[in-house]
Amino acid sequence: MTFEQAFTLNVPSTTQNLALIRDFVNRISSQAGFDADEMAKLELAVDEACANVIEHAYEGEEGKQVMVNASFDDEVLRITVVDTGKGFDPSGVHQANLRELAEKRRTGGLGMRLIQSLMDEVHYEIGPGNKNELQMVKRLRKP
Amino acid sequence: MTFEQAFTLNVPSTTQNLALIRDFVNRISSQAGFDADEMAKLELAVDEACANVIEHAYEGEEGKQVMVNASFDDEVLRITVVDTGKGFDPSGVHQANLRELAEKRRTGGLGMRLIQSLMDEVHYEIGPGNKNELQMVKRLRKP
Amino acid sequence: MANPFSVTRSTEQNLTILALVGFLDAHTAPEFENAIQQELDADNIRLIVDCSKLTYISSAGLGVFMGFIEELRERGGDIKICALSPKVEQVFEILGFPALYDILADVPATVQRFADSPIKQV
Amino acid sequence: MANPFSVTRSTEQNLTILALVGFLDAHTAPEFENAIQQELDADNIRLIVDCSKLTYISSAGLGVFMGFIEELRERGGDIKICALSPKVEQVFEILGFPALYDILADVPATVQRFADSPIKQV
Ligand SMILES: Nc1ncnc2c1ncn2[C@@H]1O[C@H](COP(=O)(O)OP(=O)(O)O)[C@@H](O)[C@H]1O
Ligand SMILES: Nc1ncnc2c1ncn2[C@@H]1O[C@H](COP(=O)(O)OP(=O)(O)O)[C@@H](O)[C@H]1O
Repeated sequence: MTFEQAFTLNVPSTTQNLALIRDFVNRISSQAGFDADEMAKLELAVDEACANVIEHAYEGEEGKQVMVNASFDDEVLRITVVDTGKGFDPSGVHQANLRELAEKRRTGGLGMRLIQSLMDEVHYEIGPGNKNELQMVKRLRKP
Repeated sequence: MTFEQAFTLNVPSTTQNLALIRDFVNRISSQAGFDADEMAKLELAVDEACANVIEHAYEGEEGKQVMVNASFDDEVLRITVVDTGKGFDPSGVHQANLRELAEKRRTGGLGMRLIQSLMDEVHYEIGPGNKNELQMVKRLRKP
Repeated sequence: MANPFSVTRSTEQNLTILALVGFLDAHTAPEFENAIQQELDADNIRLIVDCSKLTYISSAGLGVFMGFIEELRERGGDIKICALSPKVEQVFEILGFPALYDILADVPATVQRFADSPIKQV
Repeated sequence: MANPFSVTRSTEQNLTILALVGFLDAHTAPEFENAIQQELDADNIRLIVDCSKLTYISSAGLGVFMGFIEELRERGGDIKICALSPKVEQVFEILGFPALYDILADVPATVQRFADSPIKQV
């Protein structure tokens, strides 16, 4: 293709919409040329990012919006998840290991680690209450 | 639910994206509470509207954007398809009957009629080259 | 995830059966159009379109039926349609296709109809 | 179109088998959490989670396993997992679950593991 393909999805901040978001990502990553294995990774990374927005940035408030921007060309797929919620300092999040989490009976703390290992690049731009962005990049491997 | 649920989808103007658009509509109409039969009608009406944008408003040019807005409450689902293409005068479109179309070997001319019969309300706001909107409404039938 | 559509061809007596599978929309209609055009080019003018595995149809798909029906009938052939799912059938009915096309329950019934009435009288 | 998820319960010997079907994400995880909590409340502490029909899992689903494992083991029980599809297995592996949980090929192998090693040594 000769120009960049750009897509946007905006949905209310409820976990019910995660399925819609995954459909959206799957359609796009398939068009971009990722194989089934990479598509599964992209789907999961974006699900995790959006679940965090719903649960943490908006603290469960359902009247807010989650925005997902996606664009791809021959080389990369870029996906950005945008919220207007409270924001946070990603570098301040303690990455506990699995055993620690189990000992503390924590049901959470796995999402950000997943995103990191599923994507090639992950970058946060935080503007609390205004605009918080999680930018993710996955490169297309040439066959 | 107590507040309106609002969704937006923006995709490049290619027929390949009609499948993504149908997924989007199906997820939303299911959430809004439509049954399978009504979901099929909504899916088809929006497909027709977007196919017309891609084919006619943008005349096949692929670098443009098709926008679909959807919102629902307890009573209605509103879907608006927006383009920035050439626009047209909907009242000037001759609604040929099926036999006429067949005789002229026309493969088209059925989409707008479908939209009219599938939706409860259909309204065009045309602003050529700027913003053309096709607003469609379907009411939820109370069980 | 690419919305699949395909046309499978088979023959029975002097009839060509085109079985549609998947989603027939503005994106995939050209494939169906090509399939019918090839039959015309090969002088196969008695076509059965088997829709038993057709999941979805939009007006772009319906338009393909429209574009060929006059020529086929002028040449002594016909397109007869069968095995519509309720979802797909609803679209044919909204647009009044049953007045213009023979629409049957399944392939055997359609083969029989070709024997009884090679061209639908409209 | 609602993304389906369900938990089906059965028993074998003194073991409870919870079979997960469909999509386990932040929306459906509470249902899985409730299912395990009910087992704990009823003193059923030897749980097999059969994932043969689990299509998708995100960290919210994985967190449910995490939240109960310590208590179950303290009480002499365990959660053992089986029949992961390759897609789901990949997620368990990225997060290092095989170090913390017995993950087996199918239900019979998991029943056998409970006989051989009631609690995984970690
Ligand atoms: N988008 C976000 N907005 C605000 N806080 C966040 C966001 N994403 C993550 N966090 C914070 O980082 C922590 C770790 O996130 P994560 O690894 O995804 O685990 P979990 O969401 O299960 O707690 C969260 O508990 C939360 O405090
Ligand atoms: N969104 C649109 N922008 C510009 N022209 C349109 C649009 N929608 C419909 N039209 C015009 O109306 C005609 C009838 O449309 P329709 O009934 O959908 O049939 P078809 O698209 O198959 O021609 C089209 O051929 C086109 O000229």
